[in-house]
Amino acid sequence: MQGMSIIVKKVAQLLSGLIFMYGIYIITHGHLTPGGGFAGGAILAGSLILLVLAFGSDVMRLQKREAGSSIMESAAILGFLLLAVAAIIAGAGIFFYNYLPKGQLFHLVSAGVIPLYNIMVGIEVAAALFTIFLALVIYKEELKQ
Amino acid sequence: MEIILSVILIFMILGAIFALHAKDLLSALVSMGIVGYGLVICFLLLKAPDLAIVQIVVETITLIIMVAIVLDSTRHELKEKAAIRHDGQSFMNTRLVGNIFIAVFLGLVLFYSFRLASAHLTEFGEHGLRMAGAYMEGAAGKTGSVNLVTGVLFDFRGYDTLGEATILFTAVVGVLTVLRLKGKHS
Amino acid sequence: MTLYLLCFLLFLVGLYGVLTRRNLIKIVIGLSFMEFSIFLLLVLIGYVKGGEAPILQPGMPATGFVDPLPQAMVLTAIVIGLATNAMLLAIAIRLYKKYGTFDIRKINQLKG
Amino acid sequence: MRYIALYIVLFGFWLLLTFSLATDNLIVGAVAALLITPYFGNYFVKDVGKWVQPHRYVWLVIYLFIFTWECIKANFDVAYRVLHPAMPIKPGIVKVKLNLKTDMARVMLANSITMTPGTISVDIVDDYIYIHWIYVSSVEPEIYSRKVAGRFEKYIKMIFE
Repeated sequence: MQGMSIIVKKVAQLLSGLIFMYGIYIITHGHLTPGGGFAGGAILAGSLILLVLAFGSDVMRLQKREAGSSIMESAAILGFLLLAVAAIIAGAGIFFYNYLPKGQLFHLVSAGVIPLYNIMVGIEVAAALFTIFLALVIYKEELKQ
Repeated sequence: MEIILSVILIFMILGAIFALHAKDLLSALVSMGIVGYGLVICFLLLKAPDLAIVQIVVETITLIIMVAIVLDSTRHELKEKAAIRHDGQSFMNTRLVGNIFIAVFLGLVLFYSFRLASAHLTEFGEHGLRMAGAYMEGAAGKTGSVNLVTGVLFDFRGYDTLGEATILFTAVVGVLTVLRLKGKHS
Repeated sequence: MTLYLLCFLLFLVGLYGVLTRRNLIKIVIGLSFMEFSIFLLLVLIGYVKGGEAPILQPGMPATGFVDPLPQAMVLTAIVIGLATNAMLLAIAIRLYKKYGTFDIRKINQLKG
Repeated sequence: MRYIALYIVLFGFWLLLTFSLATDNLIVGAVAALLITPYFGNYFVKDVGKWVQPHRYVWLVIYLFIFTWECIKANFDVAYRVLHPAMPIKPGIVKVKLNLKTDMARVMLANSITMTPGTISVDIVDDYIYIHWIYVSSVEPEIYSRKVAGRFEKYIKMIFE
């Protein structure tokens, strides 16, 4: 897949990192402000998709990235499950029990496990969307050959 | 409030009808964008900012995938379509009466079922869900989360989120399997 | 009640698209219209007149919110809708590679 | 060098977003910026050394005023052309030679031209920029280059080169 014109490339250079940071902000503040794992994960995937669309890349590199994001996705969903299972061991024996201390309201570190769940779901959604996009791009590239 | 929502919904319905009847797939996708972003405005008016954020990003990514990947390789499909429709003109007329009959019958059945179902709905703006009280009163104290939607999503209803994550995982595996052209070892 | 009726009309438009269109991409578009109408209906049911967004503010009373339960359910449903859309698109372009067309009736004729 | 610049930009963006100086907030922002700097550092702009030269910011402020003035003038021009009963438009695409050397300056010139009503930059190919213009007033390259791009070019040269 070849990239786009120099205007798109330069603007993507400047903005992709900031968009990624904004996604992280949405994820980590999911229990305080609107947003959360789903929205933030989609924003992270959007910034990665922007980079791929603007710069383009050859099939080999894309395949490597696809393998990486696929591994990330599996690891994130495994982490989500482990966090939920850990409640059985650490808490009152209830699946999905909020076993960490709640902390104070309106603080960033509060609400027990919910921020960790948010981060896991964010990684999972981002990696899933990026993998789907990369699979479609690789299919298209291989079809051309 | 109700009037604004109705107007936006009417625009969405018009956009949807145009999207289904557009000759060009690209204009169909742009009209689909009208419906999706109209939904974002409806969510904002209905005081659901979480949903608005998710919907606007998801809609954008869907449009990007459709335009950049699907349409890019299949644009020439559109030119064949007009010719086919021209041939089928006389063929359609003989069946037209039957089709209209079926459509009217289906519409009547669906509207009857809507009447039956809407008798159990409360008026717009009145709260009629029984479960909601338990999720709202003192929910911030129970979960520690200021955003009540996140609290419901990850604490009260964690199983649903787990199921959603599983569906997403399955969809990714399915996409990877369907689109694999060459095996790893060939 | 007019809002529920309009939602239902949007659902019917999507259903009409799924039943009558021949192009696979348009069928996917019709399916997503049906999804949209259901999302909107659920959020409409959860709305309370004069309610606030379900997010606490420091120093404000914790009452008078919109119902958070339908919103949380719709939040998962939107992402699931994206996943199913992606799956449908993948199958559609795979079919395009095999038969060279998106027309569903032609695909029916070209069995095998 | 560019990694450090990216880290500072990201951390500043985080502080602007959250707008609080609580300890946990700062720690989370620092860690997040540290995590994403290695990935996006390769893609960030190369010549960040220019960012610390103060005279460029002076020119930037001057340029903002000039740009606003040009924008207002172009707005009235386009409004006149739209409201006039005869619709005196003569659209066309012109090809302008660029005097700017760095990519960043070229991109900023293209963006400025697009932001001004009546002109849209279409593409940059080699040393030429292609611009769609609502009223092509002359076909001489020197005259239309000065009219479309020349008014911004010298200021952008001072800022970005």
